[in-house]
Amino acid sequence: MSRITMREAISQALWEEMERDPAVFIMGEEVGVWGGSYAVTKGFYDHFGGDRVRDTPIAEAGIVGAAIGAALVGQRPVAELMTINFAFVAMDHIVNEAAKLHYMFAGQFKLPLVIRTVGGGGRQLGATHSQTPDAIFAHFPGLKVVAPSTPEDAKGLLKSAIRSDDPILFIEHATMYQVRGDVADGENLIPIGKSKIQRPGKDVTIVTYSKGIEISMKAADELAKDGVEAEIVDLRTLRPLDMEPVFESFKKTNRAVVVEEGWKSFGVGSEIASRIYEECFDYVDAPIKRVAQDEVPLPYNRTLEQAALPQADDVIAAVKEVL
Amino acid sequence: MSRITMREAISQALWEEMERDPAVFIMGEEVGVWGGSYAVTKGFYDHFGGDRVRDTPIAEAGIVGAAIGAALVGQRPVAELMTINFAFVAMDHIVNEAAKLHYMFAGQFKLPLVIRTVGGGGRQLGATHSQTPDAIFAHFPGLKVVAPSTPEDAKGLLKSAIRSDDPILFIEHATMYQVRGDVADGENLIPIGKSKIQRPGKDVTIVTYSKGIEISMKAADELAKDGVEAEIVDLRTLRPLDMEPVFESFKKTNRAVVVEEGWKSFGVGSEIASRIYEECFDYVDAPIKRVAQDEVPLPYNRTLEQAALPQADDVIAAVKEVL
Amino acid sequence: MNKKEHLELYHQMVLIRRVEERGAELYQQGKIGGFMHLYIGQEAVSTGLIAARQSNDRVITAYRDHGVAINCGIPVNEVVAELMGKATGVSHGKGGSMHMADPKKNFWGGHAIVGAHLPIATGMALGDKYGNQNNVTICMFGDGATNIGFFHEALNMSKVWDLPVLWVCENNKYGMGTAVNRASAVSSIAMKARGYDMPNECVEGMDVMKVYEAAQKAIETVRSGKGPFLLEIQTYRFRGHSMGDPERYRKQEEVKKWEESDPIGVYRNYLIENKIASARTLDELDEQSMDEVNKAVEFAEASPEPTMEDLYKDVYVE
Amino acid sequence: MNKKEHLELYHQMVLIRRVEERGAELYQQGKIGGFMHLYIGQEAVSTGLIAARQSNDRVITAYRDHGVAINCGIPVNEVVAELMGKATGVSHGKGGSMHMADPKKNFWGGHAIVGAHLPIATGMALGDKYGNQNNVTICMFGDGATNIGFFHEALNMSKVWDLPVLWVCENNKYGMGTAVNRASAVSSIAMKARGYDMPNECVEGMDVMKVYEAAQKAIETVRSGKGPFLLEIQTYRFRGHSMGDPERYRKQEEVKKWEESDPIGVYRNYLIENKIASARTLDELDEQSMDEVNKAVEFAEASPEPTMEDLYKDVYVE
Ligand SMILES: Cc1ncc(C[n+]2csc(CCOP(=O)(O)OP(=O)(O)O)c2C)c(N)n1
Ligand SMILES: Cc1ncc(C[n+]2csc(CCOP(=O)(O)OP(=O)(O)O)c2C)c(N)n1
Ligand SMILES: [Mg+2]
Ligand SMILES: [Mg+2]
Repeated sequence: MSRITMREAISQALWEEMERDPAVFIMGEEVGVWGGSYAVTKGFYDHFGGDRVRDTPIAEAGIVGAAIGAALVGQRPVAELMTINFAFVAMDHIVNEAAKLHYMFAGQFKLPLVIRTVGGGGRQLGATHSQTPDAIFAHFPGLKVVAPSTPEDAKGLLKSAIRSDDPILFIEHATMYQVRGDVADGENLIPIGKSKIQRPGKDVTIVTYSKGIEISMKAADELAKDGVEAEIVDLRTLRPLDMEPVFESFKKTNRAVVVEEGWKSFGVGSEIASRIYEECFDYVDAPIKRVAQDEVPLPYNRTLEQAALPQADDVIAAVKEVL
Repeated sequence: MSRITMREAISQALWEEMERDPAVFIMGEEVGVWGGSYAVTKGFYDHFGGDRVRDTPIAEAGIVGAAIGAALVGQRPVAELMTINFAFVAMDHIVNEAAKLHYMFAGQFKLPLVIRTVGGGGRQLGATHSQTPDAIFAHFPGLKVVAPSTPEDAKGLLKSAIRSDDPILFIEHATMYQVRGDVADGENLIPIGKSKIQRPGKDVTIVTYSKGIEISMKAADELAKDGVEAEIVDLRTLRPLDMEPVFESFKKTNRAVVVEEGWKSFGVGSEIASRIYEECFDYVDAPIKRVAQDEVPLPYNRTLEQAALPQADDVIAAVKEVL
Repeated sequence: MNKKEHLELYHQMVLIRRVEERGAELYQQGKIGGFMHLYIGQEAVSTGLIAARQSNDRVITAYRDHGVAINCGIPVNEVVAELMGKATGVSHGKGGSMHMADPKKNFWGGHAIVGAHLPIATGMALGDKYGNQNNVTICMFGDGATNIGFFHEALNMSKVWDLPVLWVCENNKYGMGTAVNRASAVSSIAMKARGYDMPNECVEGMDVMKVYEAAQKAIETVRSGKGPFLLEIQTYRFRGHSMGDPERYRKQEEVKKWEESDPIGVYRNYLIENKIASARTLDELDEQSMDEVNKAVEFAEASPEPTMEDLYKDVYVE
Repeated sequence: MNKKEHLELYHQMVLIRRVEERGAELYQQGKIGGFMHLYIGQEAVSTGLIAARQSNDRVITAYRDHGVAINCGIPVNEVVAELMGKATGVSHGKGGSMHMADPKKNFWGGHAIVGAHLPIATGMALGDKYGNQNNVTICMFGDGATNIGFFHEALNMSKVWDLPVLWVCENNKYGMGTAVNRASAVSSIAMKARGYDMPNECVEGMDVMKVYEAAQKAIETVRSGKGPFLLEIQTYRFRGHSMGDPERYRKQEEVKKWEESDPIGVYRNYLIENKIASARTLDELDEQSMDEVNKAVEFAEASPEPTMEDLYKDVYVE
C-alpha cells in the first residue's frame, strides 16, 4: 500500500501497462518531449521512445481517428486529448466512429482504444476551456465513459480500460491531480461499470463522481458535525451506469442529492434522479435534489467562476433540503 | 389559412425572410444547384442566386465557422448541416464557439445565426446516419435548440429564429417533411422558448417534441378509444426549456410519460422527469415513464431499426403503466 | 498479367456492373432501403487498384463500396444479402449498402461520414508500422472528401510519420451535385499533395490497365518505405450520386460523352484487340456474371433476417 | 512612414514588452490566473502587421493576444484590467488573457481553441464581401495551427470564394513543445498555400519594417479583389509557451541566439542608424511606456470585480 497522487496513479497505470504489453502505446499533443501538459507522462519519452510515446500535430480528429485505426489492426493505443474541451474537435471520431464501428459491422471490428482526457472548471480558463460535458459523451451507446475520483480507482480503472477491447473515454479532472490516496501494491484491476460506496452513511444518499466526490466528501464532513450521516456513492463509470449500489443506498436513506460539476440541464443528475424514481418510487421521501453548475459558460474572473461552480456548501444546502 | 407540408412551411419561412431582409442568406452543402438534399430550398438558387444560396464544400466546421463569422459582422446567415449526424464534425463551432462568444466577450459580439439541420432515424441509414442526439446540444447554455413538430410551428419558429440575435440550432425531422398541417396566412412569428399543449386531455400528460408528437398523437388516438384522454405538451424548444405548461398539465393529471426519439440515458426524458419531480413532487401519483430509443446504434435492417425506435405502442404501454 | 488474371478483372468489372444494375431494381421495388450509391462508370478504378495489392494490404473506402467489396473478394451473395439487410450479409444486415466490411479479406469498410475514414487509414498504417508489418493501407475517397479537415489532418500525419498509406482519390468530378471547381480551390486533386511534400500522380481511370499500372507503382513506392503517396484517378459516375438524385447539376450530354469511354467497353476492346480474349469468351463471362447475380438475389431473398438478439448484440465486446 | 509613425510603432512594441513582463510578475503573485501566453520576442509581427491595416480592416487572432490588442488600439488599462479579471477589462473580466476583443476597434479576439477562429475569419470576409464592404480580414495564427483541419477548410473556402482574407502565420518554430518539422509535413508554412493555389510569401519577423512592408503589399493585393493571401512570418518566442512551461524541448542556446535579434533592439538600431530618432527620444519612450504600464496596473488594482449580475448576463441577447 502506498499513498500517492492521482497523477502518480495514472502515470503508474500507463507505465505498467506499457511495460506489460508492447501493443500499448501513447499518442497525443505534448505527451512525449514535454512530458504531458499535466506531467502525467513525464519521463515516458526517455524510457519508451518516441514511437511508443508519440507526439502528434494539433489535430484532435486526426489523433482519435489514427488511434481507432491502430486499434483496428491490433494495437492498443491510448490517445490523449489535452482537455475534454478539445474533444469537440474530435467529436465525430469519438461518438460516430469509435462508438459505432463494432456494432455497425456486426462485431467484425474490435477497438481496444482508450481516449484519456482532462475535464473540469475552476482554473480561470474561460468559457471554451473549462467544461465538464461528461454527460454528452455518456449519451452514446457503444462508448464507455469512465471518470475516477481517487488514485486507487484511477489506477485500477485505467489499467482495466487499457485491457478492454471496447472504446473508452477516460476523463480525469484537471484540479485533482494532486489528490492523494492509498493505492494497493501490485496489480489491482478495477472492473469498469461498477459504482462504489465511497463513504457509508444512513441519512441521505449523495450520488456523484469525479470532482463531485471531493466536494461531497467535504460536505459530508460538515454534515457529520450536525449528526447527519451521508452515504456517498461514486458512479466511477457513466456508461454503462451501475445503479445497483445507488438503489440499495436509497432504499435505506429514502433521500438523495446528485452532485455533478457540469451544467444541470440534460446532465448526469437528471439521469440518476430519473432512474431512482423509476426503480425506488415507493421509497422516495423527498424530491431528489440536483447540485450542478450554474447554466452559464464559465467566466474568467475567479469569484464569478467559483460562484458558478458547485461547492460543498451547495451540497450541504441541498442535503438539508431533502432531510 | 392553408394546409401545407412541413417542407413547404420551412421553405416558405426561409423564402419570406430572405425577401424581407437582404442580410439573410443560406449556405450549406447542396442547398443551391441541387435544391437542398431534402428539397427544402428547391427553386431558391434560381430566384436568389448563388451568393444568397451558397453551395459549400463538404466541410461542416468550415460552414458553421463561416456562418459565425458572417453573423459577427452583421449578416444573418442560415447555415444548413445536411444532417445532425454531421453536426459532430462541426461540434466545436456549435457548442464551443457559437454558444460561447456572446458571453465570453461580455456581450460585445452578437451572433444572429441559425443552424438548420435534420435529425432522426427510421430510414435505414445505419448507425452513423440515424441519430437523434438533440439532448446533447441542449446541454450547452448559450445555444438555443428548437425542434418543431408541425408546419405552423416550423414556419413561425424558423422565422423567429432568423430574426433572433442568438445562435440557434434548428432541428427538423427527416421523416416529417411530408407531414401536413394548417398554417395561418400572413406573418405568424412564434416565440422561441414556449411549450404548447398540442392536444388537451386530463388523464395523463405526455411530454414530447418533434417526431415524438407524431407517435404520441397516434397513441393518444388509440388511448381515446379506451376512454383515456392524454394531454400532449410539445416542448418545441429544448433550450430554453419552458416547463410551465408541463407543470400545469401535470398538476391536473398527476401522471406523465415523456417521449423522445433519441436514446434514453442522458436524454431529454430524464431532464423533463427530473424537473417535474422537483416542481410537482406532491402531485406525483405514479413514477414518470420515459419512452425512448433502445440503447443501441441503429442498425440498417428495417425490422431491427423499427424495433429499436420508440413507437406509438410503446407510448400506449407506458401510459397504461402510469395510469 | 496473364490471361487468367485479365479475365478475372473483366469478370469483376462486369459483376460489379450487374450487381449495381440489379441493386437499382431491387431498390425501386423497396427491397433495399437507406442510401445506395452506385459504382457504375467507376468500376475500373477499384478493380485496377485492388488487383495491384497484395493480400496483406488493407483497403478502406467510403460509402460507394459495393464494387470495392467485390474486388476485395467478398462473395456477391454476401454483398446482395447485405443490401437486402439479411443475416447472411457481409455485415449481417446491420450495415447496409454503405457499411460493408470483412477484415478477413482485408476490407475495412464502407464508411459513410465523408472523410472520416482517412484518419482511420492513417492509424491503420501507423499500427502496421508500429507492429513492423509490411502492409500497405490503401485508402479510397472522393474528390469532395478532399475539402474536409479530416483529409488535411490525415495526409499531414501520414507524411510526418512516413506511414505506408496509399491515398487514392476517385475524382468523379462531383461531390453530390457540386462540381470539383465549385468546392475545391484546386481542380487537380493531386496538386493538394504539394502542401504535404508528398509524391503524387494523376491517372486516367476509365482504363483498368492504366489504373493497375499506376497502382502497382504507387503501392511499390509506399511499400519500399518512402512514405505515403497520393494517387488521383480521373473517373466519372454514370448514375446519380445516390438513388433519387434529381441531377440538376449536370447535362445529359456530359454523361453521354463519358459513357463513350465506359470502362467495361474500353477493357473489352483492349482484351479483344490484344487477342487476350475472344468476344465469345467475354460474352460467356457476361452471362456467367448475370447468373451469379441472379443466384445472389435468390440467396438473399431466401436468407433470414437478423434476429432481435442481433439487435442488442455487439454494442460492446465485453 | 513618417517619424511620428515610427515612434508610435516603437512605442507599441515597448509597451507590449512591458505589459508582458509586468504580467509575468502579476501572474507569479497570483493576481492573474488561467493560462497566459506572452508575446515577448514576437512584438514586431503584430505591430508591423497591424500598422499596415486600415481602420476598417478586421483583426482576429489566437490566445497569444495581448500584443495584438494593444496594436489594435485597446488601452493598456483595459488590457491589464482584463488580465486581472476586473469589470473594467476589455472583456469585463469574463474573457481573461486569452479572450480580449473590442469590435469597435475592429479587434475580434482572442480565441483559444487552436485554429477554430480561421473558419470564423473566412466568414467575416464572406460577410464583408456579401455586404459589399471593402474590408480586409487579417487572421493571425501559429505554425501549430496549420495542422488542424480548420486551417484547411478555411483556406480552401476563402480561395473558392475569393474572399478578402489575409492569412498570417506567425511561425515561432514551436506549437507548445513541438517543433514545426515534428508536426508538419512541410516546414515552410507558406508552401501550404500551394494546395490552394494561393499567393503567398514568407517574411522575416524580427524586423518590424520588413513585416510592415510585406503586410502592406499583401493587404493591398487582398483588397484589390485578388482573393486571399497567405503570409508566413518567421519569428520566435523568447519565453515559454505559457506560464509554467518546463521548456524541455529547446536548448537555452537556441533562445539566446534568437534574442540577439530582439525585435525591439533591431528596431531601435534602425531608428538611430537612420537618424529617425535619437537614443534619448527612445529612452524617453521606454520610460513613458513603463509609466503607462505602472498606471495601468494601479488602474486595474483599483478597479472593481464584475458582479454576480454579470455572471448571469450575456448568456443570450434575448
Ligand atoms: C461529413 C459529411 N458531410 C456530408 C455528408 C453527405 N454526403 C454524402 S456523400 C457526399 C458527397 C461526397 O462526394 P465525393 O467525396 O466526391 O464522393 P462521391 O460521392 O463522388 O464518390 C456528401 C456531401 C456526409 N456523408 N458526411
Ligand atoms: C483544438 C486545440 N487543441 C489543443 C489546444 C492546446 N494548445 C493551446 S496552444 C497550443 C499550441 C499552438 O501552437 P501554435 O499554433 O504554433 O501557436 P503559438 O502558441 O506558437 O503561438 C496547443 C496545442 C487548444 N487550445 N486547442
Ligand atoms: Mg466525387
Ligand atoms: Mg507556434
